Amino acid sequence: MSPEGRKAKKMRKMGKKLKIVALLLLICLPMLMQAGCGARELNELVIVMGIGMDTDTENPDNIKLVAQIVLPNNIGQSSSAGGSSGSSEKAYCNVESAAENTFEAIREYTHKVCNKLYIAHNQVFVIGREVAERGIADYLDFFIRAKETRPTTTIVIADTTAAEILDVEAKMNLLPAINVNKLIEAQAENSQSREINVQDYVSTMQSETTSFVAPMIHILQEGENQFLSIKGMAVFKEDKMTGELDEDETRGFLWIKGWIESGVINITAGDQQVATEIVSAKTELSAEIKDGEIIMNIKITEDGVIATQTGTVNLATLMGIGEIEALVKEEILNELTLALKKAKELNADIFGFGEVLHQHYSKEWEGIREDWDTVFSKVKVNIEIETNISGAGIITEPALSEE
Amino acid sequence: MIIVILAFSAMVVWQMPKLIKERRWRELKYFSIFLFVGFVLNVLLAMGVELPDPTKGIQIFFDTIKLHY
Amino acid sequence: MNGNNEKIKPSQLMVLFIGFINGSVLLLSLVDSSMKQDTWLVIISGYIVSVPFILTYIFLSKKFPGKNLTEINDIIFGKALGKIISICYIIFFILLFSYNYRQIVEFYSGYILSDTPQIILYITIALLCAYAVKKGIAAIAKVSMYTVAFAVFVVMLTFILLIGNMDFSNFMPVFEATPEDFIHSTYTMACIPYCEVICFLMVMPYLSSGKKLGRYAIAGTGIAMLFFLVIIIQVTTTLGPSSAIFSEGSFQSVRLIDIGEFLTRMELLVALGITASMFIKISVFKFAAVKSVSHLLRMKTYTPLLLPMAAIGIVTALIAYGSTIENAENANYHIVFALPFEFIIPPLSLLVAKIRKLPKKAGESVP
Amino acid sequence: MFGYIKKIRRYLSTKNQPDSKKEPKKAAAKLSLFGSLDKNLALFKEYLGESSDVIVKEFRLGGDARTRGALLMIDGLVNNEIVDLAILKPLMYDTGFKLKTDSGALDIDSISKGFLSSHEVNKLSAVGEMLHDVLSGNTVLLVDGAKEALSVGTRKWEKRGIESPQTETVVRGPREGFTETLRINTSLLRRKIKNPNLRLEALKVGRQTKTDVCIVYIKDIVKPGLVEEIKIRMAEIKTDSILDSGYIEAYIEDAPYSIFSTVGNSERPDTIAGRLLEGHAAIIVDGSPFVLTVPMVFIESFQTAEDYYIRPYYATSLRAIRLFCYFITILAPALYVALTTFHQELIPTQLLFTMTAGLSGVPFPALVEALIMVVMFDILKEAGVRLPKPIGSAVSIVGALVIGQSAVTAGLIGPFMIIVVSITAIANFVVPAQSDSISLLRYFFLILAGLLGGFGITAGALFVLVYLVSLKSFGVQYLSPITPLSRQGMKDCFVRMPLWSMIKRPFMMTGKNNIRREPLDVSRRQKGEKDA
Repeated sequence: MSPEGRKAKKMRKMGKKLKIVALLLLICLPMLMQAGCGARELNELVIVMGIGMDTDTENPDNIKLVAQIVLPNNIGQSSSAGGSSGSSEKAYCNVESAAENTFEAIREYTHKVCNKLYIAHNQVFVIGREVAERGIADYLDFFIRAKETRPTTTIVIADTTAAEILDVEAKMNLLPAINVNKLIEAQAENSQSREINVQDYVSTMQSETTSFVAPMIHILQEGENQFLSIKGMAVFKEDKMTGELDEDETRGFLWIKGWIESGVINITAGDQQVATEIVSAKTELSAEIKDGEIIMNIKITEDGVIATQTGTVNLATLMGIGEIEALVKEEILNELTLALKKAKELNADIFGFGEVLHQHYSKEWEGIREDWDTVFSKVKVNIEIETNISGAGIITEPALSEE
Repeated sequence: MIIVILAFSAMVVWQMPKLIKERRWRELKYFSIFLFVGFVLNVLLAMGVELPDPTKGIQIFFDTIKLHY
Repeated sequence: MNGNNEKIKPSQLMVLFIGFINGSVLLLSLVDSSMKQDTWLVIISGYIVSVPFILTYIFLSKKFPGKNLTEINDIIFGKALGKIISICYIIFFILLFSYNYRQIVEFYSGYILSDTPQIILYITIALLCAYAVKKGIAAIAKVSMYTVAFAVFVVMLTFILLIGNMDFSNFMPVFEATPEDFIHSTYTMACIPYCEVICFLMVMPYLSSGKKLGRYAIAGTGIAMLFFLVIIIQVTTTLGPSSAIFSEGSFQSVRLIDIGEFLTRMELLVALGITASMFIKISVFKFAAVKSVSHLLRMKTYTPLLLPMAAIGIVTALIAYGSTIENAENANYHIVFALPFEFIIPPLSLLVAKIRKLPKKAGESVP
Repeated sequence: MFGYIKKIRRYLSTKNQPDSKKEPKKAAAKLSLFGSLDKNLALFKEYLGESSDVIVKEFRLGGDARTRGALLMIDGLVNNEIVDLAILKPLMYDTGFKLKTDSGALDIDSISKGFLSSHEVNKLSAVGEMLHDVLSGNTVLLVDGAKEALSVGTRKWEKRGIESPQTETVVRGPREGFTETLRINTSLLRRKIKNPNLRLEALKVGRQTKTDVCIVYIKDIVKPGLVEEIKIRMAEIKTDSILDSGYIEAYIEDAPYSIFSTVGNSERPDTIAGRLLEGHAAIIVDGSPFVLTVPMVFIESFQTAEDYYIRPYYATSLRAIRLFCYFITILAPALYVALTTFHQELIPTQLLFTMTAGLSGVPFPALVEALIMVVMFDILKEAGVRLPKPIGSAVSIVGALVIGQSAVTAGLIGPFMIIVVSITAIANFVVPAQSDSISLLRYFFLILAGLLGGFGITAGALFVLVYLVSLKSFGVQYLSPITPLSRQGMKDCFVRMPLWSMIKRPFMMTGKNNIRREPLDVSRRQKGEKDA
């Protein structure tokens, strides 16, 4: 066969082979498509924005899940209608289901909703008070294990039941779940509470001594409309809620943990009231064991700015500043002592002293670890605070001044 | 099951004619042996037959000589 | 068209080393669960333990230039024994590359495409690697340059984004693990990522020049170790003590990135990086397995064997290693199984080569 | 299955018998002329047939107007003034020249030397050459009694003037483009590179069309062994017709089955000159303004001529945009499908709501929706190109607007899909050199994304990468400056370093002297004059 002939034959041969393989592929393709490779269409998704956990009223040992499901079409209308509260269509609907454990409850939803819940976009876990008191570990376990939950979803403890929290209409954002989330993030401004997410929960649960702390959320009833407000923290022993910190105690707790970002400290200098704003704060926590006794030294450096002052005497003078700094130091000190007293009262190491000890004195730590509860109450704390005021706004003396 | 048959027939169509034309008998022989072994195993697997697990074999072997952690 | 006997330069071999070792990033969580915050120590000690063994591999290949593993076995241990050892190596390679099939498919079906039928993932990976091996080791070496670049980009990006969440006190109770645990983990680390480089003995004949080979090999493994260090630092600092309970630490820590509303969910990028590096690892293993089989059966080219080997690989992956839970526990057996291949036979063959003062100038195999 | 086995058995048993091929009509090339003019004319009539544009002009020549002569030419290919003035006039009117030498034989040389005033005259003996000359625009002079003929260069036909090239328009830089005539193209190159080393080697390809093909290279800069390789591959071309450089490309390229072209082409003389100076060789085909350059590297399709005329920072940003657009136009639809069907958690929450709201009415799954839109885009693109200019642009605008908008309102396609496809459409035209491989890759990735999501895209990308890495074009690796990582090459790859810093030629092209510029000492200028 002359060279062209053989080449032509090879071409035909190759062409034929390609045809056969193409034929086979064609048969495989629909097979693969039809085999349904885990593709889920966007409009089939049941997007869950917030999950609330309450005790089931009928039989108490069940768990009642409240899932806040987004109705995407209504988002279009109600937002364009200026978010007027009068719009009939709400952009979400809360669906409840009760069962033995969380996973069964989640699957229970398929009776009520057309598809499996999609919890990848879940913003917040709201846990009712009774569930918190009964212990949250076994309820959160499913969510930690599921691959869809984001580790950055926040955990909030409702002072009443989660269902009510998730029902409060929000003026600003359309969905209550997002509203709760944004509220917690805003807490950084006045440091009365702190955003705690699933990752924090998992890592605190890992260490035997530190006890878990989560922000509390309350409903304020003003006239006919309700508001959500985040104040104070709930303290957990193992995974059961044992106590609450109010604002000042929370502030003290945040000082020790070094989580203060900004906030207000008001003091009275003589007859004048002064409010200073915390610009930045740094905490160093270190532990020592001196002849068998555990001493935690906390060193806090804080710089602030004079936000406002009453009266006419200008305090933004050199001498005035010194006085204010002393008073601020005193105020921080009493916040700290409040927090430490409450922690000792609840016998819960919310500050992570155990961890600090573990890190520096790992050998002695073996001995202390078992009876940490008793040891914690005997822990001595010495506190060292250094404050400085670095400014007083754009005016050098109050408008109504004496001269 | 059908995927297995389809996949293996695609393999045959793709490789076999080339080997025959270039008269590489040795490669063709071993190709068909390995292909047959793969085919049989796959078919058994597709039919859900519980095949012996090689790692279990290794484990038992190492257990007997007590060398594992 | 199939330039699959193209030569590769030692610098390309180094990049291939990095790409190859980088592929076993998923195994870090194996060590992490037992060592918690001292994992970074184990990585370094694992590297130190593995360096002498890697040097023995290089020295072995330098002593017999241009010969791959099966040939070396034949020369040193004679025809009969050499054949048996080569067959054991082949089984070892097949088990390894199906173990890696298993790894990547478990990773995907566990984390991302959770309800895709696994057989489709297996088929795609098998075809992809078969195609890469058909194109020859030179093509894999060149592709590894791109995968390493992509992996570097991904690791750097996630590290920078996670600096906010890092709190370095998580390293603190240093060296808390029991010595016995420490040795066990170092051995696992040395055995799985580092000393799997034994399969490169099959790649040596494709090297264009042997000079500075030892230095390149050690540098390659060193850079891969740095990779692991960066990843482990990121994991231990962000996840703290909880890194032990997560089945895949490096992946979990990436999910913590939450900067602004936009840069929040990067884990697909990391998954793609991991897939690319594992692709390199699996194709090199497949190359080693197929090359040694074809060499043993004295076939001219190894291309026809590729697809059947892929099929056998899938089957072994499916039937072996039981379920995922068993998989983790199985690793202990896997290390012991790999012991002879990576740690006993190469030094032994060197010893025997010295005793019998091989290679004769003619380099012919002495029965 | 049985047919198959029978075929194999028959294949194995047949021996290779050479099938004889009927010997074609005796090749005209070897025939030589007869003595008498009438026989010669009859011979030509037999070959050229009665086509209307063949002119045979008989006249009497010589002072005593006794010997008969004939002119053979093709009307339209010939410059009539030259024929009349330079050939007919001297032969017919200038008397007083001796036609016959003293030995009585007819002296053709005296005519060519003495009387024909045109510079391009050569003596032909074989009929084949004469035929070729007549067909390519020369005039052949036959004299009664002479065994040879004279062919006079009188080519002149309507040519397209030199215009600015349509495909590679440039903001700054020369605006002349190649035309269909080979000689003009070679002259354009000669004007650009006035260097004796610029060599042109002519070839004739194609049994029927006999197209002139010219290989251009610079002697000591071209990659060693490249020109010989081209010649070997050219010799293998045994086809009837070569109508455009695309034919040649199909025959000489390295990977006939690949979707990536391994032979570069351009319409701009300055691009071709630039590549010649970098060690490439160019192939100019008569009748096609597209000149091929060989070997081609992948990064070449991202380098435009303009990159080298504008300042480096802007050029680098342009190149970055081109690379970015290349990936966008291939991966955008695939990523959209992968994100919406497999990895919904990667979509930011707010965007997810608007997307789901937009998609609420759409009946198709994302993959089918994407396929429809991509096919629609290809249809519009093809319609826009094929229709004459004024209508073409109208069609594409109407298509995009009306179809896009109504598809959304009718709820067939989600609004986001329209955005994704329009981005893909725009990005598609940023890298014109790769436009053929782009549209194929787009479908490839789209289907993979539809089946396996992110994993599918990675597998596809690795597959293409392995293929590209092992592709070679005339001995040079296709992903050249990156794969064998040459520091020199990297200066002009992702980043376009300033001209004066690119001292060496890309090393993969030339072995020997690859210094192309003296380094410029910029430091003195940056510090400013000492004394000022």
